Amino acid sequence: MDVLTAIAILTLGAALLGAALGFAAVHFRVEGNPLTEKIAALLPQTQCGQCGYPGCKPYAEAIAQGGADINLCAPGGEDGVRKIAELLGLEIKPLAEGAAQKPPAVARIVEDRCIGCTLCIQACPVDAIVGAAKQMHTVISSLCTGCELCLPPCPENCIEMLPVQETTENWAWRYPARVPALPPLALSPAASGENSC
Amino acid sequence: MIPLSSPYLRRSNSTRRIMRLVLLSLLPGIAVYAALIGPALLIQILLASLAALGFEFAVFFLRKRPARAALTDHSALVSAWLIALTFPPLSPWWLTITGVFFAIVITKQLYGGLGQNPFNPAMVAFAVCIIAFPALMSQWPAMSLSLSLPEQLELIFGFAPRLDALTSATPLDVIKTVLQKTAGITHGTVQELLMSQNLYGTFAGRGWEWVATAYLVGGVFLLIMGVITWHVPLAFIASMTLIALVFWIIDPSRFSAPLFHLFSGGSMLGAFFIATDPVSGCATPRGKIIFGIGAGLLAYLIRVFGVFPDGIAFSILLMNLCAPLLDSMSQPAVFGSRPQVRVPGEKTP
Amino acid sequence: MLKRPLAFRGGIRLAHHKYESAHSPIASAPLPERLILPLRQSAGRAPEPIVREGDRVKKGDRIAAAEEWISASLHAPTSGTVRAIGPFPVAHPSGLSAPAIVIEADGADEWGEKTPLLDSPARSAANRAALSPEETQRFLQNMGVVGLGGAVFPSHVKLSRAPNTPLQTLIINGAECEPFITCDDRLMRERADDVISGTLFLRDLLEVKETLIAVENNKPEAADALRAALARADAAREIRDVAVMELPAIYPAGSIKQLIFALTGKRAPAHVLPTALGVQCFNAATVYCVWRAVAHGEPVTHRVVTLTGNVEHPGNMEVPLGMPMGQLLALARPRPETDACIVGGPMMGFLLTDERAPVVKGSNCLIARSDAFFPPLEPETSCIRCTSCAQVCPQGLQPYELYWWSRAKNSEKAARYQLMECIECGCCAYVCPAHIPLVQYFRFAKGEVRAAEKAQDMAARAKERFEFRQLRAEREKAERAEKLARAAALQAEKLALAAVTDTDSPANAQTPTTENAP
Amino acid sequence: MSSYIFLLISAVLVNNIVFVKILGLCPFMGVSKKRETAYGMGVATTFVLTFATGACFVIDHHLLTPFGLDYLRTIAFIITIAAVVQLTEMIIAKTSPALQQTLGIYLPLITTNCAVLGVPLLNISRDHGFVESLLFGAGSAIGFSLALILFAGIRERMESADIPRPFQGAAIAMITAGLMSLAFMGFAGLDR
Repeated sequence: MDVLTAIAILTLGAALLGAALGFAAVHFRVEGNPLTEKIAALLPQTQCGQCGYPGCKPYAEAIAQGGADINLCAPGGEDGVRKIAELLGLEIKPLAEGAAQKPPAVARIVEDRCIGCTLCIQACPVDAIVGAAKQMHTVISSLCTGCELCLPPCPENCIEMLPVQETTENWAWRYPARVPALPPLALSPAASGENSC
Repeated sequence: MIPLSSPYLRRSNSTRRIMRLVLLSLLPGIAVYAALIGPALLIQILLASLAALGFEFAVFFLRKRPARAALTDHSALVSAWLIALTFPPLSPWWLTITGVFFAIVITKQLYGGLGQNPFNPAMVAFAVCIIAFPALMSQWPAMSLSLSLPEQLELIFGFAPRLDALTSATPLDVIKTVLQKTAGITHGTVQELLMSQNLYGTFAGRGWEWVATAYLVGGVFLLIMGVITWHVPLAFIASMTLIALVFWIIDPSRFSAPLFHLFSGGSMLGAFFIATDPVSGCATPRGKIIFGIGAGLLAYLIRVFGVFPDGIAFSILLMNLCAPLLDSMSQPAVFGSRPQVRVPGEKTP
Repeated sequence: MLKRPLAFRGGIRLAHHKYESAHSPIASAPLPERLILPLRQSAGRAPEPIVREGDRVKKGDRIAAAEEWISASLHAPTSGTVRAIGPFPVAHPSGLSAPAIVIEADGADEWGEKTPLLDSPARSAANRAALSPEETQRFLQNMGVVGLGGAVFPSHVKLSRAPNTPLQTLIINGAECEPFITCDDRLMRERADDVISGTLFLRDLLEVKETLIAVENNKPEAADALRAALARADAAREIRDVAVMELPAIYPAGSIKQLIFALTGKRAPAHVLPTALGVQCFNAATVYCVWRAVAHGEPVTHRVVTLTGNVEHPGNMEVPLGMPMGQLLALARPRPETDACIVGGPMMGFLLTDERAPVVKGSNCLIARSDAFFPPLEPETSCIRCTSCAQVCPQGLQPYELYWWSRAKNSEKAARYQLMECIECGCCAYVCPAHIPLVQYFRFAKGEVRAAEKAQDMAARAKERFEFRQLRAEREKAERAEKLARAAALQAEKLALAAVTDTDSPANAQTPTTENAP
Repeated sequence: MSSYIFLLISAVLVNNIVFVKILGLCPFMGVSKKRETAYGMGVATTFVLTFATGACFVIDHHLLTPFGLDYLRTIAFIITIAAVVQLTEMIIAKTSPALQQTLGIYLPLITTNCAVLGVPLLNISRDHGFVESLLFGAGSAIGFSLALILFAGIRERMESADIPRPFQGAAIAMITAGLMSLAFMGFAGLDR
C-alpha cells in the first residue's frame, strides 16, 4: 500500500511539474538566438571565410549553436578568441592550427598586368575593388579588409598583398620593456666644437 | 640607462623608503612593549624577520627569479614585525614561524608577491593561528610578570611546560569571560570591574594603554611623512568610538568606554598600521573611509559579541574581501565630469 | 573675472631650472646649409607640396598648401633651391621617417613678397571692421599659423565660433609650466608688444568679454613686460578687459583644462572642447606669430627654441624651421657626459632618435640629457597601490588602476577606468615610488584602445558593405527570377493563345503537341 | 522578531552557506570570474533558492509527512528543484536575454547546486516553520550571492596578478576561497 501511495504521489508530482514546464515552454518561447548577433559583433567582419564558413555571420551562428570551435577566426586573432570565450564563459584556447594571425595587409592590383576581367570585383565581399570590364581595376585600400578572397580568381596573378606600413601617423607606443634599448646619440663635444658659433 | 618614455624627471622616493618609514614608526610601540614585557618581544621580532626573509628567498629560489630586490624592499619585514607584535610574546618559536609561513608564502607570494595579495599577510597569519591554536594564541603574559631572559628563551624555544600561571587574562579577555560569567550580578561599571582585577591603568588596560599610545605616536609620524592618509585611521577610530559610545551609554555595566576600546588590543596598531596597508585595502578616498568605518565597527562587534578575544584581524580581513568591490564602486569623478559651473549669460537648452 | 587663480586638483611642484636659459636674450641661429621641412607640422592632414625638385624659393614662399580645413600651409624659411621631396628622419618618438621637403639655402636669405592682412590704413589695427572672420581664418591657414605650445593644432580652426555658445573668455597661455623651457618666457619679455598686439587682434576678432594672459609666477619679468606693453597699448586706446594673471607655479598649470579651471572656474568635461564652455585658448608664441602674420605678412618660418640641460651655454635661439636638431644643440655646446637629447620638456617630451631630425613648428626645447640632471632609469618594482599617483593626478584619475590593467594588456578595462582622459602630464610617474614608467604604459594602452576602435569601425563598415552586397545579390537574383517568370508567363500565355486559336480548327487539334516537342 | 533578524544574520554571515557550510562550491568557483556574471548568478540563485525552499517546505509538510513518505524527501526535493530551475531559465530567457547570456551554461548548474538542496534539508532538520524556512532560504541565498560577488571582485583583480604557474587558475581560487572562509570565521558567535 505504502509503495503504491509513494508511486502515486511521485507520479502526481512529476505530472504537475511536467505540465508546468510544458506550459512554460509554450508560453515563454524565445525565437531566434540573440547570441548570434553578439558573437558576430566580436568578429572582424573581413568575410574572409578562413574559418570554413561563408562569412562572419554564418560562423557566428555556428558558434551560437555550439557547432563550431571559437578559435577558427584568424583575422580576429587571439584577442578575438579571448573576447568570444569571455562572452560565452568558455576557456580561452589558442588559435586553431593553420589559422595563424597575419600582419594587417591590404590588396593592391599591379595595374600594368590587370586585364580588366572583373573577376576580383565579383570576389570582393565588401565592394572595395572598382573598375569596369576591359578597364583597369583598383583597390580602395581604406575599404580593403585584407581577406585575400580576390587573390585566387585573378587569372593574371596581378594582385599582391601589401602589409600596412608603420608611419609616424599610425605608430603607437610599445609595451614598456624592462630594459629599453636606445643607442646613445653622437652629441660628443668634438662634434659640437666644429659647429659652435 | 636612460628611461625611454617621459617624464625624465623623478622624485627620489622608493618602496624601500616607504617600508623603512613604516618600520621606523613601529619602533616607539616596540620600545614600550618590550619595556613592559621584556626581551621576549625582540626575540620574536628577530625570529619572525629571519623566517620572513628565509621564506621570501625560498619562494624566489623556487620560482627561479632574482630575490635581491624583494629581500631588500623591507616589505617582508613589515609583515614579520606585525606578526611578532600581534602574537603573544611568549609563543613557542614554531607558532611564530607557522604564522610567518602563512603570511609570506600563502598570502603574499602565492598571489605573485608584493602589491598583488588581496589579504593582509600578518592578519591572515593571526587568523590562521588563532583558529588552529586557540589556546596558545591566548596565552598573554601578565604585565606584572617579570621573567629573566633565559626563562623567556626557554619558554619560546624550549620544552618547558607552558604554565598557565604565567599567563593572565588581558583586559579584553576579562570583559568577555568575566562579564559573561557574572551576567546578571551587579558589579558596577566595567571600569570598576577591571580595577578590582588590577587590570585598569590610567585610561585603559594597564600597560597596554601605553603600548597603544606609542603606536598612536608612530601612526601620527606616518601621517606626517605622507606614507598613509588620514582617511582610514580617522574613519576607524571614529566608527569604533561611536559604536562603543552607543553601547556604553546603553549599559555601562556590560560595555566599556570608547577610550578603553581604542587603547586596548590591537585597535591603534590596526588603525594606523594594518588597515592602512595599501595593497590589501581600499585605494580611493571614499573607499578608504568606508574601509575604515567597516573595520572599526566589525572589530568592535567581533571583540564584544564574537567568540574571539580581539576582532582586529578578522575585521580587517573581512574588509579586505570587500576592498576590490568598494574600490570600483567609489571611483572618484574624473576632472570636469562634475556638473560644470554655469556660464553666465549662457542659454540653458 | 576671478580675482586670483583657483587651485586645480593634484599637480606637483618641480624644480624650475628656468634661470639657466632665461637670463640671456634670444639669439639668432646661423642659417644651416640644408633645411629639412617635414610636411606634417600640425595636427590634422599634412599639406600637399606645391614645389618640385629644383624649384627656386624665396624666404616666406609657400611650399606646401593645406588642402583640408584642419591643416596648415608650410613655407620656406629661407631662400634657396628645393633639393628633394621624400622621407626623412623626423623628431618623433618612433624614430620613423616622414615625408619632407629639403631646401638647400643659398645664403642670401631673401624675402619673397610679403602680404600682410592689415595691409592698408583701411584695414589697420585701429579699424578692423573691414575684415571678415572667414578671411582672417583663411589668411592664417595660408600663413601656416599653428599652436606653438606643442599640440600644433591649426590656429585658424580655433577661430571658428561654436554655434550656440558665445565666447566669454580668451586665454593667452604663457604659463610654460614644464621645467627647463623658457622660450615663451623670453619671447614675452622681449617681444611683449607684438604679443599684446596679437592678443588684442584675436580679442577683437573673437569679440570676447574678457581676455586673460596667464603667466606662471616664476616668470615675473615676463608678466611685468606684458603689463608694460599692455599699458602702452592702453595709452593708444582704452583697454579694460585684458589682464595679466599670475598662476602659482604648479605643474601642469599650463595644461588646457587645468588652465581654464584656474582662470575661470569652469571644468571642461570629457570630450568637450573649451569653446563649448565659452573659452578659447592660444599659446603666447602662437599669438606672436598671428601678429607677425597679419601685421607684417610673415608666415611661420622660425621659432624660438630653448637649448638647455647639460650644456655650456644654455639659452634661447630663434631657429629657422628645418634646422637639424643635433646641429642646433651643438650651438649650446653640450658637455661631455651628455648621452641623449630630450625634445620638448622633461615631463612630456621624448628622446631624439636621430640628430639629423629637423626643428619643426612644435619643437620648443632641446635638453641635453645627463645623469646629473635627470635620474637614470631605475628598475621597475611592484606597485603597492600607495596612491601617490592618484593624489597628484590633475585629471582625477586612478593611475594605479590604469597601470594594473595596462600592464596586463587589458586595455578594455583600462578604458573603463577613463584611460582616455589621461593627459600624459607625467605627474604620476614623477611621484611613483616603485619607479614604474606609468605614462608609457598608458600610452601603450591608449594605442591599443585606438587600434581596437579602429578595428571596430573597420568591422562595422565591412559588415555594412558586405550585407549591402548580399542584399544586392539577392535583389538581382529576385529580379532575374522575376524576369524569367515573366518571360515564362508570357510564353505560356502565347501558347495558351495559340492553343485557343488551334482548338478553333479541330482539324489541327493534334498539332500543339508536335509544336511543343523540343 | 529579533529571532528572525538573528536567523537572517546567521544565514547570511555567521553560517554563510559557502564559507562556513562549504556548500554550493561549483557555481561559486565557476561563475565568479566576472562581476557581472556573479551579480546575475546571485540574483538567479536567490530567486531559485527562496522559491525552492518554499516549494520544498510545502511538499514536505503537506505531501510527504502526512503520507509518511519521509524517505522520499531527497528525490522529491531534487525533482522540485530541477523543475524550478527549468522554469526560471525559461522565464529569464524570455524576459532578460542579456541575463540569460551572461549566465550562459551556468543557469542549469543551479540544479546541481548542492546549496539549493542543502538549504531545504537543513530547514527540515532544524524544524523551521514556513516563514523561518523562507527566511533561511533567502538568507542563505543572499549569503551565497555575497560570497560570489566578493569573490568575483577579488578574482577580477587576481586575473592579472603574477601568480606562480602551478597555482594559476583553480588552485589560487581555492586558496582564496579558503582565506575568505577564514575571514568569515570572524563572525562566529555574532548570531547569539
